[in-house]
Amino acid sequence: MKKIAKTKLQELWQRLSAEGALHLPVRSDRVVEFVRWQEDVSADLDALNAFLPPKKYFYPQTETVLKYQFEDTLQLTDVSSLAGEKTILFGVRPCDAAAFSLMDKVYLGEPVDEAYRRRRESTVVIALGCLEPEETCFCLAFDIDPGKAPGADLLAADTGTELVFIAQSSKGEELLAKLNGVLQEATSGDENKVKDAQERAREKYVTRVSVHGLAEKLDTFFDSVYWDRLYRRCIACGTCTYLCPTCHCFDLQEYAAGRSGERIRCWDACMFPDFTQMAGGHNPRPTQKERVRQRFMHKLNYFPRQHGGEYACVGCGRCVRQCPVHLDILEVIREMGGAVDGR
Amino acid sequence: MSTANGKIRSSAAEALAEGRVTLVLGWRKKDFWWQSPVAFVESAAEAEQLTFDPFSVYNPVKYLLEAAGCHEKVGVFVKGCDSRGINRLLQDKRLEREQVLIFGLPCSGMVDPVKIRAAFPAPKICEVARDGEELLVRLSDGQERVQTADFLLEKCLTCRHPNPVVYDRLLWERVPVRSGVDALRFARVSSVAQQQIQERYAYWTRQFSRCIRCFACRNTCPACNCRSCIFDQAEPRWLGKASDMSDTLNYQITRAFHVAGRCFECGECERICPAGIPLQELNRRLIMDIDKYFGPYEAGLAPGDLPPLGTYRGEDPAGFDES
Amino acid sequence: MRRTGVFICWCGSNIAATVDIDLAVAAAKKMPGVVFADQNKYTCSEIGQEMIREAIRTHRLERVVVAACSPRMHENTFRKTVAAAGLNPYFLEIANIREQCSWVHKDKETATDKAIALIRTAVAKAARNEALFASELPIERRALVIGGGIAGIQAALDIAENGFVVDLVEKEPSIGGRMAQLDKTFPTLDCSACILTPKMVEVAQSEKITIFSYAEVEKVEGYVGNFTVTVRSRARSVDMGKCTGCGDCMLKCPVKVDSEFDLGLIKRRAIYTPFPQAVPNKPAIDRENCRWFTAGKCRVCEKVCPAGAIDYSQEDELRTEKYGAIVVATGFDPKKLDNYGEYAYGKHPDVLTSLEFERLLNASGPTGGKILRPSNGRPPKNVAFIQCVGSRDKAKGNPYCAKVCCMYTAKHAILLCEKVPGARPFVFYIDVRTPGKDYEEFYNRAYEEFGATYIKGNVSKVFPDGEKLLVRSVDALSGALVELEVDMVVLANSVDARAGAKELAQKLSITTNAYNFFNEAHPKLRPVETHTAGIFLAGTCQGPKDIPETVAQASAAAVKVAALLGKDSLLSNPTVAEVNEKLCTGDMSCLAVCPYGAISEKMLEERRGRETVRRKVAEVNMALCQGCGACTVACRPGAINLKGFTNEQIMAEVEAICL
Amino acid sequence: MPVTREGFEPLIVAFCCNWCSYAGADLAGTSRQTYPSNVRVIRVPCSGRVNPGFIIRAFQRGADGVLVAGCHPGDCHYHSGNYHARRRFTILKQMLDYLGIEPERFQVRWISGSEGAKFSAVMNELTENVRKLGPNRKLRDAR
Repeated sequence: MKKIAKTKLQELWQRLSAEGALHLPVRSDRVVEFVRWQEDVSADLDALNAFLPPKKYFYPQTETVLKYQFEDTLQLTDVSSLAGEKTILFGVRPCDAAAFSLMDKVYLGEPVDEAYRRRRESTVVIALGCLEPEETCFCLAFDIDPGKAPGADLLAADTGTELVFIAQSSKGEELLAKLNGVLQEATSGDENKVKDAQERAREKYVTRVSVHGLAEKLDTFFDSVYWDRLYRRCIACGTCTYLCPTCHCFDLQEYAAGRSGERIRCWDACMFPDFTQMAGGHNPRPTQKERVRQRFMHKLNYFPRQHGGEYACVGCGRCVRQCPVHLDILEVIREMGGAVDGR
Repeated sequence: MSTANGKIRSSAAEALAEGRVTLVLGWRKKDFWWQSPVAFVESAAEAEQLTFDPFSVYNPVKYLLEAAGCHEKVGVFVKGCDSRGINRLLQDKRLEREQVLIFGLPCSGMVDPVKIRAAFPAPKICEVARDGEELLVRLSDGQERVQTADFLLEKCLTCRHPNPVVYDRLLWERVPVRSGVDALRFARVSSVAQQQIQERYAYWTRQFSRCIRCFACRNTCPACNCRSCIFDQAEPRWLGKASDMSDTLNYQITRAFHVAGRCFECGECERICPAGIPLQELNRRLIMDIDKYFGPYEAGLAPGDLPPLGTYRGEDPAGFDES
Repeated sequence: MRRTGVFICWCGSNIAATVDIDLAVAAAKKMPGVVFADQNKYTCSEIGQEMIREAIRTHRLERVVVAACSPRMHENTFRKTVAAAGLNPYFLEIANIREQCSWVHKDKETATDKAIALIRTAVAKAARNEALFASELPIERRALVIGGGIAGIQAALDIAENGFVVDLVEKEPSIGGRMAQLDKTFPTLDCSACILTPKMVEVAQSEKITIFSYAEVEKVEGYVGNFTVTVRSRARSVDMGKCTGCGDCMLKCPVKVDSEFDLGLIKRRAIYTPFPQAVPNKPAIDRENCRWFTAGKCRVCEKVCPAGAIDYSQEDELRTEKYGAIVVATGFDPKKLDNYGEYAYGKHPDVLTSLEFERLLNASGPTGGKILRPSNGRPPKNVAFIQCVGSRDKAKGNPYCAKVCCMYTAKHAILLCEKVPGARPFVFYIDVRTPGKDYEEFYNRAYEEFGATYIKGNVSKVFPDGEKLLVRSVDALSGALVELEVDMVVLANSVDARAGAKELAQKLSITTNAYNFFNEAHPKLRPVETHTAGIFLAGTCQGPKDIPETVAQASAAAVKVAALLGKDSLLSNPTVAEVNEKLCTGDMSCLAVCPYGAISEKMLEERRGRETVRRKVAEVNMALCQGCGACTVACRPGAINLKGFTNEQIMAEVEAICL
Repeated sequence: MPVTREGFEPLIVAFCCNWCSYAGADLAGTSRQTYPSNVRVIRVPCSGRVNPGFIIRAFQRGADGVLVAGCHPGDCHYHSGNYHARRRFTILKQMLDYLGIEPERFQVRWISGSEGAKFSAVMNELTENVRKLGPNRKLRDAR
């Protein structure tokens, strides 16, 4: 366990960036987003939700998966084996860190996605514990402790004036060991401060909804008339899915240029009408109703059914805040009978 | 605002009870103080949930595209900006005037939750309500009064038509146009336009670098009312799915071009953009050019005429070297 | 992928000297879809074409790309070639590697590179070419001629001569037009009426021609071979069936108004024929001036009419008829001189326009053919003729030359000298323009034989000076100030397009130039056609011209009409717009930009779930569509496409050309 | 791409209307009015047929300059296609400029069928101007 005064963070960034490409949350224009650190950039450690979740580092919005060329014969280049630059991701919030574990279930389960695995393994995730919740935070509903991030390689706990670093994996320990010159040894007093901060944070956070037994309840919810009314407000944009740290659907596109080309994988959203559009013209989800239902059923029923009961939601609240028409998962969970406290 | 709510509830209830309409589009309150999404009200009883508060900002007009197909006649509450959206749909032949019963709501501006949050600790805010010229901010530990004008959405500060331009009934007195609107309207555009070309490029690519192609800007826009958008078509693929700057520029240029002369400045594209891209600046730049080259034109005012890019004059000047 | 064959032409050395053909053939063989590529010295030769046909058969080619000269040169040739081998002619694409490559580039390496790119582009487009079929359209074997002047008369006679039925619509109560107002014609000085009236009579007597006088075109719909035209015949208040044309009514009518035909130099009655030789020679009541219609009393004409032909209750009659072709021959208006106060026109009675002077010359004109000063009824001695009044005048008139003034002024000078012994014509001119058979000679006669004085110079002002008129000018050749005392001034006022030409153009969907003269389809090669198929032009409605030119153009238009009406059917251009109803929003942006009125709304019924719903979509009339493609860009969702130049094809070309 | 010898050789894509500008390009050929081989022509029926999407795609795929050429105003074979084009491209060009994309890369010219010399002159001028600007990297896709 080591620590650093918040006033000395520039030194830390300097040091970390020597160990790999350092990315951290930065405020620019109207939003906070994860960007690569440079000399003149200062991190925003107050904002909870970066506009895009850090899933983009393992699962980029657009990536080339294959290159091909026809000369006399077809030549293929598998570019996934090239993925994975040494990266340090600082400031990942516990909810987003928890989302990595969910994403791992998809991309590191069989068949393993090679590019994802390489990126995941070459990245050190430094989580940053939360102190004060945003009004839209509901991580507690999914048993995510706002002060802890067990899946991260390192946890940076905010004790007010200092950040205390706790290694949680061998990758984390390795990195921590390299930061000796910059970080100070933490004391047992610091350990207590961390515990206190985590406790206080936990008290400030509200669960908002309960998802207990929700997946089971939804087994028979597919044909509910609830969906007939819910979807009407949806404008079929991709805000909720693209901003969601756990949404992970993609589309494969060919980019042909004469006798050569690339195959590209890019994010896709189940809210888009063409998401399930088939070449022959048939669309198994013909209206927005089916699409909206798919999104919530996937998060709250299909995913937990496939992955040991874990919901595909971490309560980050991005969709609650950003959905242009306020059609958010809080409302859906509550309507399905999962309410404990609204405000 | 309670009298306003009374008026909209009774108007909606009456129209539904009398069978003049079978659906009314308005707004209702949701969990958070800043959430007033569009409500679909189908009975007089449901009309009780309707509300018009400082956050009833979303334009309900876009929903008419589908609603008008399923209902004989739809009631709709519109602010000034929303009402121009109705004219947009009328001009685009996407709606017939007799398909809608329009309740006009003169609007002195909607409130920006971001500005409220900047002034008050968000978790403590319980309600923000209008009280004359002031906003009453009710907090978990007390309440405060602030000047509404300081907390308005940016788009409302440049609104030239706060009063509905098309309606069957106006629910209350007209409100004055904010002073200084015309000076503000193109201020952001002009400041960018005055930069050097490389700076402009840097500025826009920085903005667009955040575009995640969620299409919220398109989908919320009443001017984007095609049955099938070209961006969604596979052959030819007008827009690559890859999210790189080239295709993001392609998307943004084409989107702006398709609403050129048709954008009625509701500013919803910019307001709801999750990436905070100043889209209204681009739209307004096109409006400036249309005014300059083809004569002053405001969309969404006269549904009977042709939009500027649907017509021409022989003596039009060209925005390029015609030699 | 389509099995594509590429045929690269040397065009002798025209291409082969600049483009490395072997390299291009090798490159073509590697292009997507290409299964055959070869070269030929002259692909357009029979040997070259046979190579294509043979390759189509042996290599089962589905698309053919010919890399050779411009498609404007041989596209049709090769379309026929591929069609002869059983392919749809529109499966052919041309790569223009001569006009747009070998002839404009010198460096062989880069030219070859570009030729390959152009071939690649054509191959990419061809892969997306679809079979297109021309459809057959029926033809209505009846022609409409709008305007009954010499142009309309000649066109109607020639069309009738070819055996087709013609309706001739004339705005005035009689046909005859401007030529009927003229006294003599240059350069032969034969009497205008003497050569015109027989033709007018011939029209009246033709079994094939129906005259609709006092009538105007109200509405035009349809397309080549199938126009539907509504003509409004104005209420004449005279029953044409009963009227014998005796003229008693015109003698007794108490109302006198300025005669349009005689330009107000004399009066006519409210019931009138424009001139004695009118065809039809039956009067019309000018209701705006008739006492019965304006004051509710009189009815003198009714009382005196021996045939009982007066019918005050007549109403305008609308008649709708189908036509296969239309000739527009609506003529011109002499320029109004409101802007030319400096010439004292309207201020002094002895300042006349040339057409007014023409009426003075005419035996049936106001003076019985004597040239007399309107001010005092005495013959003038010195007469100034001012040229280019409102012509070649960018400042306040027409920038163009009115073409006929120099010649008719020479005529006026000659006739003045002939009719008024001792009279002296003075002609103020900018340039004297006399191109035309016997024209220069005629002009020479004016000053050599008749002593007309030609002064090069603009007249700055005409001052009334007691009984006389003072003309002030500068002799541009000597620089000397000229001040001339004359008895009469004749202004050669310019030729304007007929009032209402713009509105008629809109009805007909034809275009006008900036001065409202109708546009021909091509100034050189399609001088009598308009851009709208089936509508032709004759005479001065297209631009200033003299009588021989007018008659020649009228006959030309008639031949075009006859050629069209003589066909069994028309083949439509298959490269027309097409609506993808699935994508169509129905906002009709396409309709707004269509110059041909080829797009209309259509209600579509379609199943949505269990319901049948109706929605509006656009529909293209293939016969009206000319294939410009403006609609395809106006259509935001890309629902309307242009066959032969589809979005898919052009996008493929763009991508291939940039490789 | 055209063969690069020394320095940068721009690629110019020219959309030419069939009736005027394509004929003008042919006439340039017939009268041997040379211009750089950097220019490649796509034939369209009318300047009013040119979708801004085609222009953007050309830039995306590597064009360094794009020209739309049509009949002179008033001379459109289809009455009004070039008038619509003029409005559309006025807007497009201003927008490119506003976004910081060199507007000089996109040109609209009116070239009649009798203006072979003009076609050639415009192509020489455009190629030279774009060569000076350097390669289009702003709209070009990275692939």
